[in-house]
Amino acid sequence: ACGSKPAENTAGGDANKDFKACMVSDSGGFDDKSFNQTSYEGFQAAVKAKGLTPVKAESKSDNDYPTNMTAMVAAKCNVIVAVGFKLEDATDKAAKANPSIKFAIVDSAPATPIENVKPLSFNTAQASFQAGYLAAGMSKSGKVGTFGGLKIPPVTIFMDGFAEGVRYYNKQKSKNVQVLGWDDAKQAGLFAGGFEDKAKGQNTAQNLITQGADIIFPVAGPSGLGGLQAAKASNGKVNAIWVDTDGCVSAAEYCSVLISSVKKGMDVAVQDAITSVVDNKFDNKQFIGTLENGGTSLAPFHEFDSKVPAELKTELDTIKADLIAGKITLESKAQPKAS
Amino acid sequence: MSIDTTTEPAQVPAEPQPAKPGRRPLPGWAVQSLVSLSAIVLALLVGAILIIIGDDQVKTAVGYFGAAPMDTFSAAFSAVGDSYQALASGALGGITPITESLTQATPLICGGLAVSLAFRTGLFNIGAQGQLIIGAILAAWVGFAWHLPPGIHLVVAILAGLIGGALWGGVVGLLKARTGAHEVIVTIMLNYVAVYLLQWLLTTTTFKRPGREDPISPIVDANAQYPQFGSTRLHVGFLLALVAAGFVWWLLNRSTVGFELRAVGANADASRTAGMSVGRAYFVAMLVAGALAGLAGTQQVLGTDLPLTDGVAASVGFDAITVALLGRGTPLGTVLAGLLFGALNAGGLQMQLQTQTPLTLTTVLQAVIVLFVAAPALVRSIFRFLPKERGIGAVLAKGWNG
Amino acid sequence: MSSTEIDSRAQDPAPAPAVIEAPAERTRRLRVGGLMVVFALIGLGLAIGTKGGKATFQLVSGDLQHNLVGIPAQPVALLLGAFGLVAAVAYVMRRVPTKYAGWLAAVLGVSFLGAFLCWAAAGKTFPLANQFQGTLNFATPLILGALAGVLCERAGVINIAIEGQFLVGAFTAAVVSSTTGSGAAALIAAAVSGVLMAALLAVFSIKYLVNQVVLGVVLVVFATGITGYLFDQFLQEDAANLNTPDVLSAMKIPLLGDIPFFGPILFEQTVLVYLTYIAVAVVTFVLFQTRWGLRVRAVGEHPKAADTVGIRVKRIRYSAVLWAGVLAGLGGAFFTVGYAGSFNKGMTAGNGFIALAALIMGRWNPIGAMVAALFFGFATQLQSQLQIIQTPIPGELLLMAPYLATVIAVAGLVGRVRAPKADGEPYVTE
Amino acid sequence: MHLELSGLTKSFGSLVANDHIDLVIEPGEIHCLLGENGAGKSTLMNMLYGLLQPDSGEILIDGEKVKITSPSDAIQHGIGMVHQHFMLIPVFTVAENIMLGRENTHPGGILDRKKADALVTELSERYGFEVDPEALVEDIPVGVQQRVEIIKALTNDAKVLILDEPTAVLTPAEIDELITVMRQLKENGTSIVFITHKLKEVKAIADKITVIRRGKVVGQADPGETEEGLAEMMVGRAVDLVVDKAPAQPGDAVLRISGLTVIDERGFTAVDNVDLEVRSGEILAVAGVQGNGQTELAEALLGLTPIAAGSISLDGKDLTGVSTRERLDAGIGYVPEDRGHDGFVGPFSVAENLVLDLFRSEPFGKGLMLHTDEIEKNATARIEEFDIRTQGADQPVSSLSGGNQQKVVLARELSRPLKLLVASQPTRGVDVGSIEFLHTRIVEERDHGTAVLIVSTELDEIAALSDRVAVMYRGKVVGVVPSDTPRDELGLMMAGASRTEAHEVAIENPTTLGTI
Ligand SMILES: Nc1ncnc2c1ncn2[C@@H]1O[C@H](COP(=O)(O)OP(=O)(O)OP(=O)(O)O)[C@@H](O)[C@H]1O
Ligand SMILES: Nc1ncnc2c1ncn2[C@@H]1O[C@H](COP(=O)(O)OP(=O)(O)OP(=O)(O)O)[C@@H](O)[C@H]1O
Ligand SMILES: [Mg+2]
Ligand SMILES: [Mg+2]
Repeated sequence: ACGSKPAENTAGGDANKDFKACMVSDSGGFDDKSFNQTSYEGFQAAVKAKGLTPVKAESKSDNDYPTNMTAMVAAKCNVIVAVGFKLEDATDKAAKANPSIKFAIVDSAPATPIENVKPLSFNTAQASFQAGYLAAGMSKSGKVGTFGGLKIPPVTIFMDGFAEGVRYYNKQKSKNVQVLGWDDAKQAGLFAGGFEDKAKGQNTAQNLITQGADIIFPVAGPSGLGGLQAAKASNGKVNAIWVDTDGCVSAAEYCSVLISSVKKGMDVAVQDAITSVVDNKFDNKQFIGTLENGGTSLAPFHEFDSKVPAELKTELDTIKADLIAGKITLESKAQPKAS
Repeated sequence: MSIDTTTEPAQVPAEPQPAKPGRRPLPGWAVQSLVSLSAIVLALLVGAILIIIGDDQVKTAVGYFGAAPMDTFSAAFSAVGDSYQALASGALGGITPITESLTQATPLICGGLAVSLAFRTGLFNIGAQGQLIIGAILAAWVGFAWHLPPGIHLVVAILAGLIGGALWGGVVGLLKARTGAHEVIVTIMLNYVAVYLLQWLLTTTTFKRPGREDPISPIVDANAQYPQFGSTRLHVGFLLALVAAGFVWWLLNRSTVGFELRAVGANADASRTAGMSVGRAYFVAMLVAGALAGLAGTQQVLGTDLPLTDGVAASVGFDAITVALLGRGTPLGTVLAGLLFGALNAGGLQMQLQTQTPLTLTTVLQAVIVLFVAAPALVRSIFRFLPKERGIGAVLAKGWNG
Repeated sequence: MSSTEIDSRAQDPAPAPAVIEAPAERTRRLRVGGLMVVFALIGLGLAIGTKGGKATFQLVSGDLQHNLVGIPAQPVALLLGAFGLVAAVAYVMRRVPTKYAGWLAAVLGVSFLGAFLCWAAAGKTFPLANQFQGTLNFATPLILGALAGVLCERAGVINIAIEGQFLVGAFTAAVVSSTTGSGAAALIAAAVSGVLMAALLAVFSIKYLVNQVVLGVVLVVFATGITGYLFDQFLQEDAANLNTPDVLSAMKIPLLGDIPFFGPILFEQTVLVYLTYIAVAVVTFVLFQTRWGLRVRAVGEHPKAADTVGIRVKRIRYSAVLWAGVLAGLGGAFFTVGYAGSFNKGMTAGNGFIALAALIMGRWNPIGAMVAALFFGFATQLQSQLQIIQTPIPGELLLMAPYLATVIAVAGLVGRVRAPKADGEPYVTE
Repeated sequence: MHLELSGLTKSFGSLVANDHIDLVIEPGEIHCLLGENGAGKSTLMNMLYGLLQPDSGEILIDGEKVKITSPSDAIQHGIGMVHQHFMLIPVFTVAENIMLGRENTHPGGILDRKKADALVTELSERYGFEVDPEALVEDIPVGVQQRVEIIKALTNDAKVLILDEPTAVLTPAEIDELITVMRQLKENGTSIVFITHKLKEVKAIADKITVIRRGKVVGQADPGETEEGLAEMMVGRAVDLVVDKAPAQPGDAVLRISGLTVIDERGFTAVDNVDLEVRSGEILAVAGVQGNGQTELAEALLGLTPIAAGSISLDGKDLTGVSTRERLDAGIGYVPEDRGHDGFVGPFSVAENLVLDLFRSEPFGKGLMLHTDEIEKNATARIEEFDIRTQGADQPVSSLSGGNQQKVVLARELSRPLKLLVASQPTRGVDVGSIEFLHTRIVEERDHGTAVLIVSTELDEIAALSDRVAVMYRGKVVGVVPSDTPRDELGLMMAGASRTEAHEVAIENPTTLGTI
């Protein structure tokens, strides 16, 4: 490999080079195939678009949050984005101590609003509702399945929406599609017990498949990828719907079994939040990602575009409109409350 | 208090060795310091290689190596230099870094003591993680659900943590004493049970933060928090860790109970013959070890503004094993090893911040340091100038049979 | 009476079997028996609480409409419960010759499980075939890891590093499969990487006399760090080329695969699972029937004795640890190419430590380790299935169940275990 | 084979264990090596067998210089060795132990177990041993284990056979058998190096005797030399082989055992309904072949082994079911049979081991506090009193020689007021000089009015110490006899004969050692 030395790359926009944009992950790390990763993508997009100086800090454990937050403040960041509800305490503390720095926090909202903290929340139950409806419409066996990593609201909100979507489908069509793995009334269901063990996730999905589910909705990060693997291994009998990101992009190897994904628009929200600070338009109003503002959405069907009946697509659009218009209301308690 | 991390494990005292007269130009501890120092140097070399192969600028420069070979080397040098400079400044470069290092070291020391104490009794305590979790659960609960006057609240919360850890450790000792159940299996399994217990509790209204659905507890009352030193994150828990180390030293070397524990650890049959109760020793050792791990748990929830979450134990319980081993099972050694690891953790965060070096590098560094410190013969075969150490470092656990 | 007669008696002072039970034996009987009675009563209690109607069991994985057997849940549960109670009581009362007492425990185990399943599945369908299938899936890497441990520890080298070997094997298999597209190459590479980790274990413990417990723990940390670092720096950036392994495909073995019930479960698997069966058989055979195995066990029990008969102790230990590396590396490969595809950080999620527990629970015996691994796999799979069919048992408790079950089994049934005598002791010669 | 060791030297650190040792072993001779504990006998033989490498000096076989760097070299040169500490693998069968290292195999390295069994059977028949090839070594008595060791050494067709203290665990009859085998081998031209502390055996079989002291050859002796003469050469001073002891003046029974039954872990009756009494001021010796229940009897007395039936009382106080600690506190002193295993904590210092069962009570401890200065003081006194050869009270006991380790154990037990001393094999493997000292101390203890129970397989020891002898066989006490009972008679009782039977047979068939 004897190329020539590349010229110094100064072409990119570095209009705001002395503006420091900073991000702290939670203990899942930026490679969690989930909210850290997606948020980070939005962060990168903002940095690129505005020519900012990026500083990122991954947390290996809960112990690292205060340390990383302090380090960010010390690094003279202009805006600090914290990812995950576990960082809330550290964020609130840093924000109160440093009123000149702007903060944004993903998936959490301080109990009482803080002047310089913008909470970014997402009502993914809405898009999950669509996903449930879609799954019910696509299921041949009349059974769809879901499982989570841990029984925590950021996970169960998806499962709630999904289950409600299926129920709505049954009501509309007088069908009886069953949801395996989650009973939203009892708030009880199937969990892999963590987010790391992919093999366990796969086996968990396999158990749903054995019970007859032909569409799997795994909400378990890397462990959930095992669910996609289980679908892939079924050779077309079973398909899946991914969460957080568009699975056809973030886990492209599984695109062939992905009907769609429930996108949680953390990337856009984070990007917007950072941009607003650069542009001096920051406010501390809680952002709630909804179908309406695109903060959550159903991803394109990609390879399933031709397989999803046009009628179903139309119905999904109607549902979206109804949800936005408030004609359909969701019950999930995990939905973010506007503060 | 200033600490030179690089020489820390040096002062780890050797276990009593049969004194063999002979020409020895250097005292044993000096030889050990040199070996430990060399081990750290070697580990940093290994780390440097990893930094170089992972560095983007180096990767780019290698791409046109033929055109400008020096670029590769200068990129490599600057990558390594920048990283290690960041590491050092993050660990020791001023009051804040040093207090950060000490804060990080605090639970590692207590956890390490929990493992060490069990080791000296012939038990391999893989369960510090679980013991810590239970300790943290109880301490946090007392901390936020009870409301007591200043001082008393903290003491009660600490006691709750100690009791929680002691319970979880004691079960292991009890099962081992009564049924012979191997502590390695039981501690591994109880770690998982503790994690799931914690996850479950965090979904209950008792533990959930009011107004929140997330699995996160309230932060403990101010009354239940360890007082902090000035504006730093360093808290009184650190002093407690040192006190705990002193206590373990006293227990092992100056108390009748410790005499019994050590005897059982070194030769259970002879101890039994001498009228000691081996089962009781196992129970007591695990009870105290659990309490020490529980103390580490209190430091997590009462010390550093952390609420109770499913990640409250971080990986302290497992790092504690490495710390104990690096400290050769002695209290002083454990403290020094804990400080070294704390410094590496704090420095690693800074290194990531400044040079984007992943935190996993710190993990590799820690492993390689322990590996070399444990193999003085290897270090010596690389650095030929090192004098010969008498005897090989103390052997902690001889095997599964105690 | 002649002197020779007396002499021949002196040669064999082995006393006659006792009529009275040894106190230790009695304690054990009461402990195990007590536990058995408790379980029998729980089984009976569940049987009484069983809802009416049928419990349906699916015998062949696949469409849930077919291959079903329905049984009247409560009567069968009651029957099994009563059966278990009889077995437990017979055990406690010493109503069966000691030789067969183990069978009573087995009878109780099976009837308890049967009653439990009737209770859980009353009015529902329980996929029985899938239960065994999942058991095998969970157990496969555990078996390979535990076998690796057996080989090492039988030779006198403690192996706590199984988790580390798993991680490295999983990582290597994923990368090699992604770059070459060959499953065989991936398995070979995983085995080789397992051997490399094993070589670290061997050199540091055998040559540099590092305390083996220290070493094992450190190697796990090292493997976590190194695979994590390489993942961060390379796989993460170029996942498409480096982290898209092909999963091995299942191959049905003719004839064997057609055996009813167990055929499809056991003999429609990937080559890695077949390698696991072979490994159990081969390790058992080699360890107990071959020259090398005899020597391995000898150096693990009493290396000096082996040395005095001319055996190269260190050489045998090296070979055992390195062969063990092959098994552990393959066990790691299961997590990527063997089952779940792409690699992610820390994906072995403590399975190596469970394998370690299985090895100890199985008393350092390949078959025992396999049984322990299957036990754990069974419990894990059962909790997952029960979460789906929804029983009154809270899900959180179910998640803990496999671990609690292991503690109960170890404390109640396994009791004291004895490692190879020289396990963990380096052999030093002048 | 003509074997010559020339100028062999070996040091461990600053200790010169072998100092320019020259030794010639002629074909077909039985060459005895004598020396105190730690004189360097085993070290010398280990160098010959390739387990240790000499610092200097050479080994010549049939005049040719050879290098022996490992046991396999030694085996190839026709050297076989029975080691002082058993080199058997307890969990292996006899056949497995014997085939280990020279396994017959089918193709593919699969063990040919039939051949191994046949070999064991053949050899045991040739030498008149009876050994079951399928038995697990840990299940067979020590005497039989020793035979397995010997068979192991013989299977190599060794030209030189080294026997390092093989008789420590054998009965007189078994020793006799071994002597016969040695003679048989000698006739076939095998040379034998024989190490033992028992002078009677030396006199019975040696062709040549070499005495080693402190790592140097101090001279050769003639088999005709008296035992006292040999002992003096070994120790370097006159040794009293007979303990001067006044007749016992027994008082009341201190220890009462009745109906004691112990079932071992394998479910066998180890101690079978034993009744015994030991009175204050007397020494009762329990004689018997190892593995006939003495160990379990002693352990049951201390509460280390649970008993299935019977009762134990000390001074009228019932001790049945009481913990070991309470028994020790009640005034029992205990010297266990296997000192390394049960007697001391190897890594602990001499000082700590000297208070291993005393550290809880004053002056060494009070409540939780340990008084280390008192422990040091005690150590200084005991080291002085018992002449323990150590570099200091903080030296780990594991680095002391066997005789000195034994002194530590005995010093500890005798340093507190006792009602009963139970001592198992108090002088096993200990040299004559130390034996003399240890015996004297035990007799002194008796004279202070302590009841003493000695378990020993050593008839010399029993003769020297005991006031009465109880002989055990298969867990039963076959008889309690006076201490002057002839050794052949005791030997027969140890093989299960009743006293009268033994008396008759002993007169008809005297053994080699019995007549010396
Ligand atoms: N491996 C070793 N390391 C250090 N010193 C040793 C070692 N082996 C033996 N010695 C020392 O060498 C000396 C000779 O020991 P050796 O075993 O040869 O004695 P021995 O004559 O066989 O004694 P015994 O009659 O007790 O068997 C002793 O002082 C012993 O402490
Ligand atoms: N590492 C060591 N350092 C110092 N001395 C040692 C060491 N290893 C062994 N020895 C000494 O070597 C001698 C010979 O060892 P060996 O195992 O033969 O014991 P021994 O004295 O013969 O004991 P016994 O009488 O119980 O058979 C012992 O005296 C022991 O104390
Ligand atoms: Mg010797
Ligand atoms: Mg000896």
